[in-house]
Amino acid sequence: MLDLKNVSVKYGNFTAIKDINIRVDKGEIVVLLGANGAGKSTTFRTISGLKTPFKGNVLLEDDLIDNKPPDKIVKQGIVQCAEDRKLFPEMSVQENMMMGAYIHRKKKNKIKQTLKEVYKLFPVLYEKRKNPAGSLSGGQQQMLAIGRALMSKPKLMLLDEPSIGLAPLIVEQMFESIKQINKEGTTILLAEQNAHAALSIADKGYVYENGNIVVEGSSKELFANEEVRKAYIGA
Amino acid sequence: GEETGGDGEAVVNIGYTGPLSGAAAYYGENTLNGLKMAVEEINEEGFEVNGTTYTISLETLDDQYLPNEAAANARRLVQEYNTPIIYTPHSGGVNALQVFNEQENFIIGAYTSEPAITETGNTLTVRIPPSYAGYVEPFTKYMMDRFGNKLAALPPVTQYGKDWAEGLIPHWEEQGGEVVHNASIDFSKDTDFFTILTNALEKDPDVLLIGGASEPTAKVAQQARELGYEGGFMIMDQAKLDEMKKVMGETYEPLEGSIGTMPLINADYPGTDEFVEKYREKYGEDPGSEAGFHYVSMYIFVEAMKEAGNVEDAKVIYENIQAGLDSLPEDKKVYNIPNIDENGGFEIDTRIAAIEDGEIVPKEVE
Amino acid sequence: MFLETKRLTKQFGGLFAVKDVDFSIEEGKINAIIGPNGAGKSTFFNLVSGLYRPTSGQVLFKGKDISNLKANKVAKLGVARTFQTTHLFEQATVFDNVIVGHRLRTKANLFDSIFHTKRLKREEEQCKEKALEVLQFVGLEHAVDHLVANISQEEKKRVAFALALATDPEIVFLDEPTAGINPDETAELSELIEKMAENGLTICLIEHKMQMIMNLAEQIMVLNYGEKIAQGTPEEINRNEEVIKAYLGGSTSA
Amino acid sequence: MDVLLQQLFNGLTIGSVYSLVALGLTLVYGILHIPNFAHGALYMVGAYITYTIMTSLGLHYLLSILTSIIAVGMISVLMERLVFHPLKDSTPIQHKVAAIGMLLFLESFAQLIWGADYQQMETPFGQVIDFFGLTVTMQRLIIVITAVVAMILLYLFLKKTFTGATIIAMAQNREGAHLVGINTNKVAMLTFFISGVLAALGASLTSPINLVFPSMGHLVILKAFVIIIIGGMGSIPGAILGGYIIGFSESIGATYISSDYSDIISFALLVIILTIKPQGIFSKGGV
Amino acid sequence: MAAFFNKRNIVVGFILLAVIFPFITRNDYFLHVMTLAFIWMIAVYGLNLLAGYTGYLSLAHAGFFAIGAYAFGLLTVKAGFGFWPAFLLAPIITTAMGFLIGLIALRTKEHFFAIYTLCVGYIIYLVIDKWEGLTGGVRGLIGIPAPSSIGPLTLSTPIAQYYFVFVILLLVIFVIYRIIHSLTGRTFIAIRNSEELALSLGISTTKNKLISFVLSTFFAGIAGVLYACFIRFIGPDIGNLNITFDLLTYMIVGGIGTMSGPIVGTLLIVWLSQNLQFLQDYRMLIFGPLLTLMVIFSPRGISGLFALWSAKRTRKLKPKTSNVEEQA
Ligand SMILES: Nc1ncnc2c1ncn2[C@@H]1O[C@H](COP(=O)(O)OP(=O)(O)OP(=O)(O)O)[C@@H](O)[C@H]1O
Ligand SMILES: Nc1ncnc2c1ncn2[C@@H]1O[C@H](COP(=O)(O)OP(=O)(O)OP(=O)(O)O)[C@@H](O)[C@H]1O
Ligand SMILES: CC(C)C[C@H](N)C(=O)O
Ligand SMILES: [Mg+2]
Ligand SMILES: [Mg+2]
Repeated sequence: MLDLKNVSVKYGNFTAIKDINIRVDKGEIVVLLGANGAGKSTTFRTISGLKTPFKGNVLLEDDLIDNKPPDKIVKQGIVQCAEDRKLFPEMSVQENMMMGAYIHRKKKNKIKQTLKEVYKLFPVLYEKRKNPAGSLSGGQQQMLAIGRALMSKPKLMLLDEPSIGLAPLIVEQMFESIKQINKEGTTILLAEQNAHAALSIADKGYVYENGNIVVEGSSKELFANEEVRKAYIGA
Repeated sequence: GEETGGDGEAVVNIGYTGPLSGAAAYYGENTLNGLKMAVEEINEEGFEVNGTTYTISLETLDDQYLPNEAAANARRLVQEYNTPIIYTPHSGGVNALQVFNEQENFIIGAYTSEPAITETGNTLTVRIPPSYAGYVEPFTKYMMDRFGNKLAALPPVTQYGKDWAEGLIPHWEEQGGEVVHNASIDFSKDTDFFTILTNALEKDPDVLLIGGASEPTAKVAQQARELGYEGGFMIMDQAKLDEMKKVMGETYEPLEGSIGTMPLINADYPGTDEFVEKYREKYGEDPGSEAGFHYVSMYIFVEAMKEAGNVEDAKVIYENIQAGLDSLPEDKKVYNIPNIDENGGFEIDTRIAAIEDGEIVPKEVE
Repeated sequence: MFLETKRLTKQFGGLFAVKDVDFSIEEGKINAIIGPNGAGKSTFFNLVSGLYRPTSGQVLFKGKDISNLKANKVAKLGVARTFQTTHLFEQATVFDNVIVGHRLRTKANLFDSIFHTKRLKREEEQCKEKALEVLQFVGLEHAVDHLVANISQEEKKRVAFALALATDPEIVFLDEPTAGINPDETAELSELIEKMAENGLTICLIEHKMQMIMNLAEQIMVLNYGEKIAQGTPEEINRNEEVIKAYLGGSTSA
Repeated sequence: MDVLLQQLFNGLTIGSVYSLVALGLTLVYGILHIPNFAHGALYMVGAYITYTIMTSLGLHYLLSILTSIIAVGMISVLMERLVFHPLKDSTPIQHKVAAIGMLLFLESFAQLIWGADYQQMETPFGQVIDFFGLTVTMQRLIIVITAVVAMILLYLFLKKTFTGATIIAMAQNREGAHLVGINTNKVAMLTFFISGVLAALGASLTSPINLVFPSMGHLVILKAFVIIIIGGMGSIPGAILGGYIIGFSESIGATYISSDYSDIISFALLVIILTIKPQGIFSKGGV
Repeated sequence: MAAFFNKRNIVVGFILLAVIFPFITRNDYFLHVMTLAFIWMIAVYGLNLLAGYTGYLSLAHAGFFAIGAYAFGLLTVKAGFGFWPAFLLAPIITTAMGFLIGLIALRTKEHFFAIYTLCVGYIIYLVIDKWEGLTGGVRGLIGIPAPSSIGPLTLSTPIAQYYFVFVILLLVIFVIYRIIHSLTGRTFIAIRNSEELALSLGISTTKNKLISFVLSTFFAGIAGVLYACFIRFIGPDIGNLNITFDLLTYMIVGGIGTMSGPIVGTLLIVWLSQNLQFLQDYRMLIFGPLLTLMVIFSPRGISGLFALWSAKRTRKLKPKTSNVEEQA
């Protein structure tokens, strides 16, 4: 479904990712692991069209997307839930959600339907639907960010460290939700520091180091890999 | 200002600095149009001084109605083009030029009705239009007779406007009038005159003193009428009744009871008709008095140069202006100017007009 | 206590970015602050270094209340800091960037500048020497004349250190000094931090890199939603249930 | 008492115009963080275009306004594309200087095309209505009503439509807007378009009560800046409220303080406000 | 080629050219224009110190220029001061006003600062315009004395005045150069770079910003005084926003934050305007877009372009340490 072929990305003179190859198949959950600054978010930004690769190609269902603007990419069904959430702080929760459905704005009924579904997934959001997004707690904001992304009914959802700043209980719920969303047909590419939890729900993973992918394999393989265990899972 | 052109003809440079951009540009252009027309006519044949035939080259610079710019321009005109005469159509510019015109030896062709400029003792200033001092009396009399003695003064915030009001007010009060309101209007800053007019009309005046460029002055009058004002307008000489009429929608009706200067097109000096006709043909519109005055003054200066036998020395030319006036051909007399007074002001019989029953009616001046 | 905060609180609108934090830093040691993103760590730094005024509570430096001093006054007392995002002057050389770091120890004023007085010359010399000294200390002597725009991420971090050191501080606050730096270079920067401590400086740093923190820090404070949830040695923190739950991760034991 | 009432109405008229102009300015500032000094020039161009269409094509006043606001909207969009878009990663000083450059250009351009003289714009709504001593001309009534309607429409557009919401969304988080699939270039252009429309509308409405000339935008734009700072830069209700505050304080100030100093009043107001609150009164804390 | 254009040669060349200019020029008018250009340069240097080196764009600059001119005018014309006492006192008055205004204005930042100063500038203009009792309002001030002689040196001829202004300009440039290339200048640049960082480095940003602001008003004041005694007639319009915009144009075209920018920009634009007199009313048709294009394509102005060019040249020879004035 999604293919990154020999992608390199630069910030000025600094190469943040080098010659990366990633493949995500339909229906999968794929996880990106790696330390801070390894290049995970950069990969996401590149897929979303916020950055243009300096080298290499990004393909969505054999369609070249690396030179398309972000809005076109969203229309093609890739939506990102960014690391720092990027919510609209002064708009209400519901308005944020509606903006998430921007690309479907003509289909009012369908939006209502999706909205219901998302509220079912995150009931807190329903309770808070009239509050400005900026007033939510970190965890709630994270849910809102995911909820907003879901509103566009993506084929492929990019989740950049969704567990950041969340209490463990919520983290568990979150991973449950991700599994749920995936079951309902959305392919997921996930970046996580919480490697254990992430690998538990993922089909396969890639491990980043300094902008390179150093290890890749199925979740089982990664769990089994001594280095990966030591560096990211501990013990 | 003597230069020998390619074909053996000599050239006299005459300078002009006035507003060619900014809020007063239209006014500036009108003054310049008069000069240009005269120069073109004169250059057809050239004029002879001491056996040499001269043509005129008009050097113009923009000063945006700013005195300091006028001063800078004048320096440039003298130093670069050696102009014995420099025109400027605003009193601020005249004041600024008077600082150094004697030292640099050039005549100021002062197109301003400000009487003060001829009272400073400057020996090289020629005031072209009549001083507004001449309007104070007849205007006051007409207004008091027709409307009453409560005056609200709303002059424009130019030096000219303020001085005008200050010249009028003492006379008005001497005649038993009362000034119920006095505030100036800034045409370049106020978007709407209602506020200022509401305050003026609150005092229930019989007469409003207004003036400045014709178009905004007309707007002030119009809005005063909208606010229910029924008294008369005393219109300072810069604004022209005929130009105001255009803004009013080609009617004098809202200006009923106004008194102001006689529009040039309605005047009957010997050269007026011919001038108006030529001007219409050339510029496609009616000439205002500024065009007329500039036109005639250019001829006067040329006559003065001929009489003086000199095209360079401002002092000598200046001394011969009276002679020039005397030898001015009848058909160039767009205005009738018999004399120049000892301070350098042209003595012109002031013609004023009032609007009565929607018509321009000439008024006598004693 | 060397530097101490008492019930330190900072509110942004309704949000408590830092709430009732009591923390004390021991002289000559390496202290660390950890916690999830948005926990209030940088805000805490901003409070201590005088960039923000606390909503309530106090900051004491060597017994003196500095809570309401402006940042420049705080710096003069010997408190230096780096920022999470380095703002260096990209188009100038490393050397030119660092020179101004010692400005606070000089007295030359406008008069001196215009008349090129002896004092100015002496102090300029002093600033230059200082700059060279600290650049040497952080291991950048080779890059003194390079444009900042042309040096690596890691070198930029070192320049930021050098700037802080040029102020002649007694305590240095480092906000994520190794963010975006690879493990090898991180190790080198850790060494530099240790070297600073060995030279008698007190250090307080924010980091997300647990391995590094655990090796480096002698004392750790954990913030969560603005509140201090734990404080102690690395071992203690590692065992602390609440910390594991809030930050280190419930299911994994680091 | 009558004067007070009349002056309140005068303040309402002029305040409506100020609000319209300030709205466009604040919209652009809110989204793109550009203090568009050229906005006053758009105002002036708007008046000239309406005037030209009326006189040369003989179109009805209202139709001319319609054409003019679209044309100025386009010019505004062009300005975004050619000037501000290439500068999107530049420093604030560069934005300001670029905007000033455009201002100087447009003014000079207007003089080249239309001359420096005053132009008179006719209005079919010259009727004077007198209610109990209060003088209201039809034109002024139209100014107030149109301004209020335009503001309500803008409010509804921003609040109730998806396209409008994108403008607000982008003002709050540019990248966030990207991520939900909004074409931020389009939104920037749309914003500039609306801003141009509002400027041209304000100018076309006031021109019949005054005149059209190249420097007509100067003071209006300065005051619009005062307004959006008072109202909080980027705040829509702030701009509307600020417009009326300035409108009223001018007309009342001219009556009870001094008409010579009425212009100073609004600037002094600003200086006082910024002296007390350097971030403006309606701004939220923080940086 | 590049070696020939080293800094010292350029400076010496500039001074020499300026010194012999009166002997090569065709007429007094050019001398007049040049003298005026020098006066503008002084004001632009002031603006550049604040906007270019400290990062604060003041749009009240013409206001301070006018304060200087009016202070001088009023002292000589109305208060009966002699030329020299007034010449010294007027910049001091301007600076005092600058100090008071700076205290308040500098509480704001970026756009707020620009707009705040825009309004302050406008208020200054309005006050001069309306306070007729003091300033003469629209009538302006007439009869301001020309520079009086210093001992045997008379300053009444255009050439003498030209040299007089030129000497003051050189002094100003020298002072600015000293400031920029000293600890004070580094401090300003640090503030422009990042106020937060500067603060945490122990720099009192409040004090230094104020110093920079006050200095900039001081130079505006000197320029105003020179203008007043050179033109000898002043009106409120010298405080108008247009003048600020002109100064801004000179600075941006020449190169903001560069030592040579004010000279290059002012000379270029002033002489260009002289030669574009035929389209004088439409000058801005060219200068407006020029300003905008400059900002888009060469944010450092002509001096920046030149620096880039010569840096490219010299890089081939040896790696060069940057100069403060060529920094971003
Ligand atoms: N806008 C930027 N400009 C310059 N460098 C950047 C920028 N954004 C990221 N980088 C650098 O690119 C590298 C990769 O960053 P990235 O954000 O992709 O890492 P990450 O793996 O997502 O880390 P984290 O776990 O902290 O989110 C880092 O070294 C970072 O410093
Ligand atoms: N100037 C400010 N105005 C309003 N809120 C702020 C401000 N600065 C910080 N905050 C908020 O305060 C909280 C704490 O922020 P802070 O930057 O201190 O977090 P942090 O612990 O440093 O996080 P990180 O690890 O991501 O750097 C966050 O919710 C942040 O959004
Ligand atoms: C009526 C005109 C002769 C007056 C001229 N506008 C002036 O400023 O003096
Ligand atoms: Mg990341
Ligand atoms: Mg932080």
